[in-house]
Formats: sequence, C-alpha cells, structure tokens
Amino acid sequence: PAADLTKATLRLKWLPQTQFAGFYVAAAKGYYKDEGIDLTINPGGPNLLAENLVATGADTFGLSGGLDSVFAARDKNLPIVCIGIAHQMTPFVFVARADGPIKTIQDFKGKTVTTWFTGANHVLNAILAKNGIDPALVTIQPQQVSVTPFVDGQVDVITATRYNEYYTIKTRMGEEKLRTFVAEDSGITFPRDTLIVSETTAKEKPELVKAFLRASMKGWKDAFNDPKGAVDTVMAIAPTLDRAHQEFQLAEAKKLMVAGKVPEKGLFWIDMDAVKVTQQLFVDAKVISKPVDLAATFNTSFLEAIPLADRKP
Amino acid sequence: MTIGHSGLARLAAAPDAASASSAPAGPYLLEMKGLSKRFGSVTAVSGFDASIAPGEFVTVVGPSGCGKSTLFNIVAGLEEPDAGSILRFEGKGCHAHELLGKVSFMPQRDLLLPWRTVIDNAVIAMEIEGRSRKASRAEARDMLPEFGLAGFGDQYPHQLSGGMRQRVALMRTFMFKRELMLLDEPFGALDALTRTMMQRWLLDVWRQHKRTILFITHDVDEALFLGDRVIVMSARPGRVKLELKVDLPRPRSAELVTSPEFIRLKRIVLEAIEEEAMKSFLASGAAAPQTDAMPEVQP
Amino acid sequence: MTIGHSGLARLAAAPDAASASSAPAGPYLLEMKGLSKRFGSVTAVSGFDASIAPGEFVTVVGPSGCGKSTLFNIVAGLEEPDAGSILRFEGKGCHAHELLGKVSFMPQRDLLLPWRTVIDNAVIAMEIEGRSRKASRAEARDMLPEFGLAGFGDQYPHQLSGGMRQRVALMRTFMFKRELMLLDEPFGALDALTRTMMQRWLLDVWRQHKRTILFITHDVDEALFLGDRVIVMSARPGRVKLELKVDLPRPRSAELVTSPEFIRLKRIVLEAIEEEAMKSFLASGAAAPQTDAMPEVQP
Amino acid sequence: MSASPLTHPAVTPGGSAALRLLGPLGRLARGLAILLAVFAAWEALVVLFGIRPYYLPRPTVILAALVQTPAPYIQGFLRTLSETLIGFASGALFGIGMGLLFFRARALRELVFPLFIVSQTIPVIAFGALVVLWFGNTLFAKAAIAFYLTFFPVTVNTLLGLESVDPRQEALLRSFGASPLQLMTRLQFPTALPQIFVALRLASSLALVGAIVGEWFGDTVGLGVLLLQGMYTENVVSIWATLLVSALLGTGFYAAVAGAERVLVFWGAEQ
Amino acid sequence: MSAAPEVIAAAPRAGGCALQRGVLGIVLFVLAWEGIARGFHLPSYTLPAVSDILASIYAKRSILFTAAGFTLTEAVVGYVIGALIGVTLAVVITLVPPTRAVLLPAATAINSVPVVAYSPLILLWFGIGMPSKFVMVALAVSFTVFLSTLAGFDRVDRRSVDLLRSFGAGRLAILWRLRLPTALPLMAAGLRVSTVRAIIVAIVTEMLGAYGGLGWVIYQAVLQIDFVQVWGAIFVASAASLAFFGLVGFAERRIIFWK
Ligand SMILES: Nc1ncnc2c1ncn2[C@@H]1O[C@H](COP(=O)(O)OP(=O)(O)OP(=O)(O)O)[C@@H](O)[C@H]1O
Ligand SMILES: Nc1ncnc2c1ncn2[C@@H]1O[C@H](COP(=O)(O)OP(=O)(O)OP(=O)(O)O)[C@@H](O)[C@H]1O
Ligand SMILES: [Mg+2]
Ligand SMILES: [Mg+2]
Repeated sequence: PAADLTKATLRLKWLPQTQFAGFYVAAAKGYYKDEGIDLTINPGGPNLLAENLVATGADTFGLSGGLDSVFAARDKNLPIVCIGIAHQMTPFVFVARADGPIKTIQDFKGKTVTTWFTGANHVLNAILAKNGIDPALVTIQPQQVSVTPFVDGQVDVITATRYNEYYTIKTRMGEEKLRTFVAEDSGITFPRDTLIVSETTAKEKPELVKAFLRASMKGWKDAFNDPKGAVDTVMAIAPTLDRAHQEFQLAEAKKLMVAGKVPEKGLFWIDMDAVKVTQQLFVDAKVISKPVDLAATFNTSFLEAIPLADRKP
Repeated sequence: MTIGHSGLARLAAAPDAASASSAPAGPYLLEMKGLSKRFGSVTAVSGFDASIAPGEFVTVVGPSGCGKSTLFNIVAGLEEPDAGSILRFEGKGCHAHELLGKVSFMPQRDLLLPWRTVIDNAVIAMEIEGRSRKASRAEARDMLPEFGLAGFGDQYPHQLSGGMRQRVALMRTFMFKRELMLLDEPFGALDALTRTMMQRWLLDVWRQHKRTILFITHDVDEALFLGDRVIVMSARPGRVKLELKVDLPRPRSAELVTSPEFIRLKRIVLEAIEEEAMKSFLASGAAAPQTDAMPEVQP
Repeated sequence: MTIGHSGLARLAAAPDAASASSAPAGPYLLEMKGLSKRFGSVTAVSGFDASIAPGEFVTVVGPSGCGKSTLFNIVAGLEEPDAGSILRFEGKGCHAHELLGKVSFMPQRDLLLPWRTVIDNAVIAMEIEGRSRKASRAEARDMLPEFGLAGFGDQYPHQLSGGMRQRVALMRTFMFKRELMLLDEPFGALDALTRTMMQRWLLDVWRQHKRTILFITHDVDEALFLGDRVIVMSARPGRVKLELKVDLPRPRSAELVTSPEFIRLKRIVLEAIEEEAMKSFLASGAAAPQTDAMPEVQP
Repeated sequence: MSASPLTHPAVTPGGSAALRLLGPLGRLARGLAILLAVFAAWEALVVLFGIRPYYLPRPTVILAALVQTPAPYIQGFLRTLSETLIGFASGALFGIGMGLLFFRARALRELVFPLFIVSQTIPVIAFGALVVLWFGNTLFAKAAIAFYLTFFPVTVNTLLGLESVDPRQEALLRSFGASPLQLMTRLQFPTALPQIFVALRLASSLALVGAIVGEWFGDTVGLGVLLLQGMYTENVVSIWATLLVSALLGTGFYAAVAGAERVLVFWGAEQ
Repeated sequence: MSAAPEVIAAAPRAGGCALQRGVLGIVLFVLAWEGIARGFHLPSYTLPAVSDILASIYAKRSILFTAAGFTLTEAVVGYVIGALIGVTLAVVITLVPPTRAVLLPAATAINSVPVVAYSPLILLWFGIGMPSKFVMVALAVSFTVFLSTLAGFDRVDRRSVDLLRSFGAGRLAILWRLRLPTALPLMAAGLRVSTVRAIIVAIVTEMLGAYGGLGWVIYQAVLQIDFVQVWGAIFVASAASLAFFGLVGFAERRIIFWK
C-alpha cells in the first residue's frame, strides 16, 4: 500500500511544539496514511518562510505565519492559496505589570513597548490607532529573545503569545502580577497560523488537499480530547521541551482554534469578514501596496467539501 | 691583512702555464664550446670551454654567483644555453633538453623526499624510468653497506644525520646509472670534519664504480683532494680562468693535504680565486673598502 | 683512505708535549675548573679545565656535539654548570647566572632582528642596558666604516649579504663592551671564500679593540689562523684533549696557511681531532664501518 | 650493521622516555582533571553567589539533563556529525581538486580565484533560506553549507602547498626524466600535504559551524535545532547541555583530523 | 604547545595581468548570472537578476548604508575588543608561564565549540542590542588572535632569546623587543582572517535578534518575501567585508615591512 501513497510535506512556521500537536498526532496515528498521504512534517525556523517554500514547490503544505504573511506573499505575486486558518483570534497579548502605572491602552503613551516586527507590530499599531494614540508617542522596540528585560522592569509592556512567552512570564512572576491587553477588546481580530498550498496544488490536486484537511482535523480533535497523549506525541519528537509548558500551550492553542465561528463552521474555518477587516488594516498601514484578489487568495471550497460534522471540533 | 697585490701580479702568468698541461687526450664524454647563458640582463656564463674525458674526476671552483650551478643545469638538460653555444655528448652535438634523463645529477642540497624511506629515496630515479620497483629495491638494499647505510634502509630522512643524508643522495645519484655524474657542492652543508670523512669515502666509491664526475665546490682543499683536474671559473660572467692538472697519487689519504706538492697547487688555485673574488667584489658596485680587509664576495 | 692507525699511535704522546708550553702566565680573566654539565642522561661536558688570560684569542675546536656550545652557554650565564664545577671570572668565583650581562656573546647564527636597521641591531645590547638611544646610535654610526658597513646603517638585514650580516652581528657584539667575547662559530654559515675574508678582517678589528676572545669553530685552518692558542675538545663528554700554543707571527696574512710552520701545527691538531672523531663515531653505537672511510661525526 | 637510528639519541634520557610513554594517557588524565576542576569551580561559583539559573545553571543540573533525556542529544550528535562529515569530505575533495586545477591552469585560477574570495565574504546564514529552496529539507542542504565553508581554505592551502615545492627538487626529478604526472604524484602532492592538513584542521571546525547553522533552517534533529529550541523556550540548561555536546563533537572531530595528519604527514611540515 | 597556528595564509598575490583576469572573471560571472536570471525568467525568490539587485541597492541605499554602518560598528568594536583580549591573554601566558597550563586548555576547550552555538546563550544574556554582537564578535576574534599571537610568541628562536638574555634582558624586555615583532606576521594573519569572520558573526547574530544592521535587514526582507533586498544586503555585506579586509591588509603591509 505504501506505493499508493502520495508523497507530501507540511512546513510548519516554527520548531516542533504542541502549537502543532494536531498535525503530529494525525501523523503518529496514521490518519494521513489512511487518506493516502505519505506526509513529512518539516519544522520551520527563524529565517524560513513557509509561503516561499510552498510557492516554489519545496513543500506541499504550509502552516504559515498568518494573514499578514499571506497578504505579503500575494502582494509579491507568490502563487499561494490559503485553504484554512488555525487560530481564529489574535494569538498575542500585551502584558504589563499589574502593580505598574499602565492600567489602560492610553497609558502606553510615553512608555517602552517591545514587540516582534514579524506581524505582532501590526496588531500593536492597529490597537493604538483604534484607541486614537499616535504611535510616535510610544517607544516601540524590537523584542528580545528573552523575557528577562520585562521581568527585570526594563520594559513596560511586552508582547507575548498566549501559548509561549505568556507562560514563561507567568511562571517567573506569577499570573496575579500581570495585566494583559487583548486585541479583541479594541475590536481587532488578527487570525494567524494559516494553512496554505500553491496555486498549482490547489488546481491540480484538490483531492489531496481535502484529504490533508480531513486527516489534520481528525488529528486535532484527538489532541483536544486526549491532551496528555498529544503532548506525549510531540515530546517524543522534541524531548527537551518542558512538559508543563507544552500542556499549557496545547490548552491555549485549543482556545485559539475553537474561537470565532468555529463552533458553527468547523475547524480551520476562513472567516471572510475577519479577513476583509484585516486586509483593510494592512492597506491602511501601507504594509501591502494594494488590496489582493481575495477570491484567488482564499479558497474555502476544500473545507466546504468536508461534511460539517467532521469539521466541528 | 691584504689581498696581496704582489700575489695578483705573480698570478698573471700562472693560468696558461698551468692549463697547458691539463687537457687529457682521447675522445671526450662531454664537450662544451663557447657555452653562454643570459638571464634577462644578467649574463651568468659566457664563452665557457671545457671537455671531460670518460672516467675523469673534474672539480670546479669559483666565486659565488659565477654561474657554476647554471652550467650544471645546462648539462643536466634543465636549461637551454644561448644560441651559439656548442654542447657535445658522447661525441654527438645535442640540445640540452636531449640530456634529460641521460646525466646523473645531484643538486646543492640532498633534496631527499621526507616521506620516502632511504631505500625508496634511492630508487626514485629508477622508478621514474619505469623499472620494476621490487628489483630496484632489492638492488638498493644490496648497495646499502657500501654507502655506510646498512640497517638504515627503512629509516626516514629526518631520522638521519647530515652526513648520512648526503650519502643517501649520493646513492640515489649512483643508482641512476649514467656515465656522467654532476655533483653540485654535495658536501656544502656539512661541518668540516664530516666533510673530510665524506670526501675520502667518495673517492673510494668512485674508484669502485668508475664513473665520470664533474664536481662543484667552494673549498679549494676539497677541489684538489678529489680532482684529477681543477677548473677555476672567473667571476660572473663565468668563463674558465684556470685549468690545473692535479698530479697527486691515488689512492689519496688524509695526510695529503699537508704535503708540499698539495700546498704548491693550493697556492696557485688560491691566488687565481682571490683575484676573481676581488673582481667580483668590485663589480658588485660597493664603494671601495674602508679598511684594507673587508672584501665581500657575495653581491 | 684510512684514519691512519699509525696516526693515532703517534698522537698518543703529542697532547701533553704540546700543551706543556701553552698555559699563559699572569692573572686570568676567566677560569674554568672541573666544569661539568649533564642534560638528563647525556653528559655534555665533563671536567673541563681551561683558563683565559686578558687579551688572548683562544679558539676551540672539537667534534660536533662535544659540548662546545654548552660551554659557551655556561660562560655567558645562560645555563648553570653542575655542582662541583668551579667558575672564576676576574679572579672571583661566581655562579653562571651572575655572568648574565657581563660577557659579550655571539651565537652560532647572526640572529639579527629583521625589523631593525643595521644601526638599531648594533645598539640593541646598549638599549637593554638602558643607555641613551641617541648616544648609542651616534656611536654605532661612527663605527660603521670600521666594520665595512659605511653607508649601510639604515639598511635592513634582508638587504645585506651573508658576510655583511655577520659583520653587523660582530659589531653588535663589539658594541656590548665587555672584556670577554664569546664567538660561537660566527662564520659557520658563510661560504669558504667569504669566510677567509672575514677571518682576516676579524683579526684586524680585534687588534684595534683589544678584547679577549673565545672562538668556537669546526675548521682547523680557521682555528690556527686566528688563535693565540687552540683548545681541542674530546668527543662527548667534552674535556680538553689538547691545548696548543700557536706561535705564528702577527699580523697574519693569507699566505700563512700554506707556510710550513702552519702545516706542522695543522697536522698535530688534525690528528688529535681525527682520533676524537673516530671515538665519537664508535660511541654513537654504530658497528664498525663497512668501508674504511665512513665514520660519522654527528650523532 | 644493525645500528640504531641516529636521531633517536643513542641514550634516551630515562625520565623523559617514561613521560613520553605515558604521553597520551597522561595528557588525557591531566585534561580530565582540569575539566573536573573547572566544573567544580563553576558549581561553587553559582552556589556561592546565588547566580540565577537562567543566567548560569549549575553544571550538575546540566549533566543531569543530559543523563535524563540523552536521546535528543545523542540523535543530535549523530545527525550533526553526519552533516559535518559529508560537508567536510566533499569540501575537502573539491578544495583539493580546485587547488590542483588552479595549480595546473594559471589563467583559470586568475579568472576564478577572486570570485572564490568574494564568495567567502558572504554570510552563510543569508543563504540558509535559499539553500533550503535549492536542496530541499534534506541532510544535504546542511552538508552544502558545511561544504561552502570548507572548500575555500582547502583550495588556498592546496595551491600554496603545491607552489611551495622546491624548484631544485623539481629540477632533480626532471633530470631523471620525470613526466608531469610523475612530478605531481611523487613530489608536488606530497609536498603540499602538510599545508593541506593545516587547512583541513581549520575546515573541520568550519564544517561543524556550517552544519549547525544549516540546522537553523527547519529541521527536527541536530544540535543546531536543540540550540534554537533552547533559546526560544529560554531553556538555558538545554542550551548548555547542547554546548557541551557540541564541544565534544568539535574536539573529537578536530582530534580525528589531527590524528590523521599525524599518521599521513609523519615527516612533519618542516624539512 | 598543542595549539598550532591555524592561520591560513593569504591568497596568492595577484600581478598586473592577474588583476585584469580577475576583473574579467567577475564581469563574466555577473553577466552569466544576469543571463541566467533573465533568460530563464527566474522568479526573484529563486534568483533575481544582478541589475535588479543593483537597482534595489540604489533605491534602498539609505536603509542599506545605515544598516551597514550598524553592522560595521558592531563588527569593528567587537573586533577591537576581541583582538585586545586575544593579545592580552597571549602576553599574560608568555610573561607568567605557569598560567599556560590553565589558560591554554581552557581557551582551546571554549574554542572547540563553534562560535555560532554560543549565540543563543549570548542573546539571552546580553539582549538583542549591540552588546550581544560585541560579545559574539569578540569571542570569535579573540581566539583566532590569541592562538596566532601565542604561536607567534612561541615561534621565536630560542637562540635569539638567549642572546638577549646574555645582554641582561628580562622577560618584559624580551617580549617587547623580540617576541612581539617576531609574532607580528602571524598576528597580522590572524587579524586579517578575523575581519571577515567579525562581519559574518555580527550578521549571523543579528539575524537571531537585533534592532538593526544588515542581518536584521536580511531577516526582515526574508519575512517580507523581498528576495531582491536579501541579495542587496548580501552584496553590501560582502563589499563591507572586502573593505575591512583590505584595510587591515594594507595596515599589515605598512607595519610589517621587513617580510
Ligand atoms: N633562473 C634564473 N633567472 C635569473 N637569474 C639567474 C637564474 N639562475 C641563475 N641566475 C643568476 O645567474 C648568476 C649565476 O648563478 P649560479 O646559481 O649559476 O651561480 P653559482 O656559481 O652556482 O653560485 P653559488 O656558488 O652561490 O651556488 C647569478 O647572478 C644568478 O642570480
Ligand atoms: N638543553 C639541552 N637539553 C638536552 N641536551 C642538550 C641540551 N643542550 C645540549 N644538549 C646535548 O649536549 C650535547 C652537546 O651539545 P652542544 O650543542 O654543546 O655541542 P656542540 O659541540 O656545540 O656541537 P656543534 O658543533 O654541532 O654545534 C649534545 O649531545 C646535545 O644533544
Ligand atoms: Mg650554485
Ligand atoms: Mg654548537
């Protein structure tokens, strides 16, 4: 039967961790094989861009950065298509000290805020804009690898993913010492972790794409139902990881993945309304030169071809 | 403390008197006529004439840079002389490059290959000729005792003393069995005592192997002790300044160097050389010496 | 072609006869009594006795490895002799290291510093003494002509010929004005002709500067031509084998080396050395030579 | 004449002979002792000054991490080792080949050499993404980076080594009638070997750098991956553990190349 | 000592004709590149045409030059610190011989870890600002300089040392007058090789986290899928390396005139 399997690869946006548990579970349990796919999961890294690797055909599927990188890629004419979105809401929060001077977004003025210039900065700018704050009044700096500057009080506000840095800060300072600012509170949603394929794959191998989505959903549902097992699966691949952190991460990932319209529409749903809002944000911020062809960029047909019951978490 | 001016004057007549008696009769193995060689604007050798009879041991002395090595390079086939030069080998005129592989050449240093054992260094010429490696090795092994290297066949050069290295180089030269051997200052790097030993030993080996040897040296004692004939070269451009037949009995023993006849010949050669050394010093463009005792031979 | 066995026999009586006449009278500048030095299991020098009077030119010859340089290192203060050795300098007993900075030492190579001009190389010792740089430079500049280096003061060593480099090294040694000068084979690296020139020139400079010189060489002609006295050392462990007074008139000229008296002295020294060279060859652990002419001096 | 070789001094000083015999073992023991001392001092320093563990963890903690989960480090070691080996071997062969080619074809060398030099000023990491594009997510992508860092020093030193042949030695062999091929195999290449090995020793460390950097471009196994993971999860203990394993790999590989050098270039660089 | 000088000699010198050929080689290479990129219509993420890269460099010159200045500052400051540390260590070992038994093995051990492997740790310790780059560059440079300087100090002829000792010179005088000048050529070779490494290490570290610099520009450009800019930054980095290398090489020839 191995001969009948179609070879394919999935390029993740980062190193193995439970943020991607569903894919690893699906692979470990043979769900991809059951769908006729011989899937290799390739981790990402700093300096690697899934969009690029998928566009050139180096990888079949990509779990790429987010809407920001999808738009940027289309803006640069990379022939990629988004076939699903994993995180339905903004995965970043902005963290300040609970006992510090920053109580509201308005207090960001005159303070030092660090963030990543790989997408999170757009969220920050949008939040500031929504709250009528001139970004020039805020000292925005690229963020360190380590959270230590924030813990040591050299930085007033730090950007954290809910599943990674937030955990580190929390364990070092205690959750009660922290105050978090969430994008959704300012009416902004920034979906991330997009699934992409090349235009060629989308056109020529729709069955492969559907099969991949089916198997991945199955994997994720298993991961949600048996988090311990899922963590085991991931830790088998990256044994140096911290188990408690990974368990926390999976729980957070689940929250992000089942948010928004997912309860009705199923996992990986592409909420075109949210997409349009986000695009406007980028056009306004001049991150992309012009609006992209949304119909060509986002293809929900693969998702829709899967029975809704299978999609629901 | 002077380069005796009287000496120079006395010498004026000497060369011809001496060289008159020096040419051996019979067919020559090697003849050089009007041999010249220029390098850019430097004329290294100019109008060099000499003939070597089979079985002869001819030594060549001359100031540094007078073209001795250039001469050897030509005879070994490594360098072509300038047009007009005549080179005859075994009675036939020839180009220098035709001599490649026909003359057994030993350069100024031992030039042993450090990654080869004594035996393998000795057989390299035969290896290049394409001879069977096994046979030539066996032959070399048999020759070791004669060259004072018995038991050292499988040592590497860095394990040998200077004198032994030199003997390996000589063995290599002897094993490349050619009628004519060119030895360019083979003992130049040895200390005086080792050198004396090696000279006596070389005469011994030469007597047994009956080859023709052309031998360059800086040392007048060495030239006289070894040679049937001594050729003194002029300062650059090198010509024959003096040819001197050495009529000392063979086999020669260590005491010879203190014999009156040896001393007489030495005086003749020394004066010829000193004149040339002085010339070469003046030609080097330096100002006249400030004290009366600082002539410089090397340019 | 033999290391004359008759020679060895004849020599047996010679050393004492010769050395009887050799000890100069008067207070000595340097006295060595029972000087010994071991390196691990190798005894380099053992029971060396000699005394040097002020103003004397003493030459030392001996087979390679017999401990000549070791001796110099001790006298220069670089190495302590073994317990029991007696060292007296200017009439007072002393440790070797107390001689550091008190003796003017010239090692086997010129060891010029390539980044210093001739002048700056010459004044390095004075610089280390802490003398004014300007004054010592001026002094050096004045000495240039005497050392045949006029006009070369600002050249760098790589621009000089071997003979000139050697003269710079000698100038450096002379400028470190100490009563006793130790010269370790200063001309060993020069070709035979340059060497002869340098010897004559050195005698000239020595005559003018009136220093005490202890001079190592391998070359018997050189030892006799230069020295008031020749010390022949035995094979390792080095002792005094022969002390020979050289009663040749000064100033000495080039012709001296072919004079009968010189030849007579040379024969004595040669025989003493040959006996030692033979010993040192036998001691090196090799079996008896296969030919009668392959003794090996270097270990 | 069954004489002992003359360079082995007739009588070897007893003490030093014993030392020499003990040499490798003794040096190893001394090295281990120093290592232990360093670890002890480090441990004491951390405990005494109460250094925070995410600045500097105690060595016992690091060793414990290694012992508790040895698998990733062993796998990483093996994976990085194979990438290094492949990159090193191909880089060395290519470098020597180019050296020989440049030696024989002077015009080609003058044409291409400046490009080689420029190529070495390009930061490898900038290439990482491209290499993954060109070679895919394979072991060879990493090996390619190791190769890229390796070949140049080898080329340069091969060329210099070949050019350092004593012209008199060449003249001697020519006077025996040697052909160009005979000259190359019997004289030029062996002469260049010591120089080539100097470059190979340097290249052994560079190849390891290349492999580790290469692993930063999307891989699951390897020391580079462990480093990145440690960095982004702020797992300082894991970073240190990986550093120790890298040191082991680096030292081991270097020692292997140096050992090969000692066997192959037994006559030493100077002659 | 076991630390052999690992310094690769400089590339063979080029004569006049060789220079022309070298320029010709580069021109041919650029033309071939341009031809391939244009001829096969390669997308910019595979291989952009040289002309596009040059145009982009011109267009983004202020960004690139600022970044290059940033990177050069990191590289040069780290380089100077590293060189000073390297030379100081070698001097200490030479003046106080007992320290050799400790310092040399420690240095060799630290050096056996590829420098890039330290970067995660250094970034965690020193942050993503310039200090972490200084440390990384200094780390990379100091070992090369240390080992080559020490090899230079040790290479000095024992007989020369004895000569100066016989003049009554002490350790310091011997170091200053003899060992240092003797070591200069090897030191210089180490310093020259280190220039290129300094810049590369600065860039590599920047790519893992920085506020600016060529590595940061490359990182950003990769994320924005702007491969023409990636190449532009690589070109500028390469030019900066060559300039730094050339400068140090020039200084070396001025100082070590006697070779
Ligand atoms: N290939 C060459 N190119 C240019 N000049 C050369 C070349 N070979 C020799 N010469 C010059 O020719 C002259 C004679 O050199 P040669 O080596 O023959 O002298 P020599 O008598 O052997 O000297 P020595 O006694 O020092 O060995 C010298 O001035 C030398 O510089
Ligand atoms: N530092 C040392 N350690 C060990 N052995 C030494 C040392 N110095 C000299 N020797 C040994 O002492 C012996 C005498 O050496 P020395 O250099 O004094 O001889 P020499 O007479 O000067 O020889 P040459 O004529 O070759 O210069 C040699 O066998 C040498 O190997
Ligand atoms: Mg010559
Ligand atoms: Mg000596």
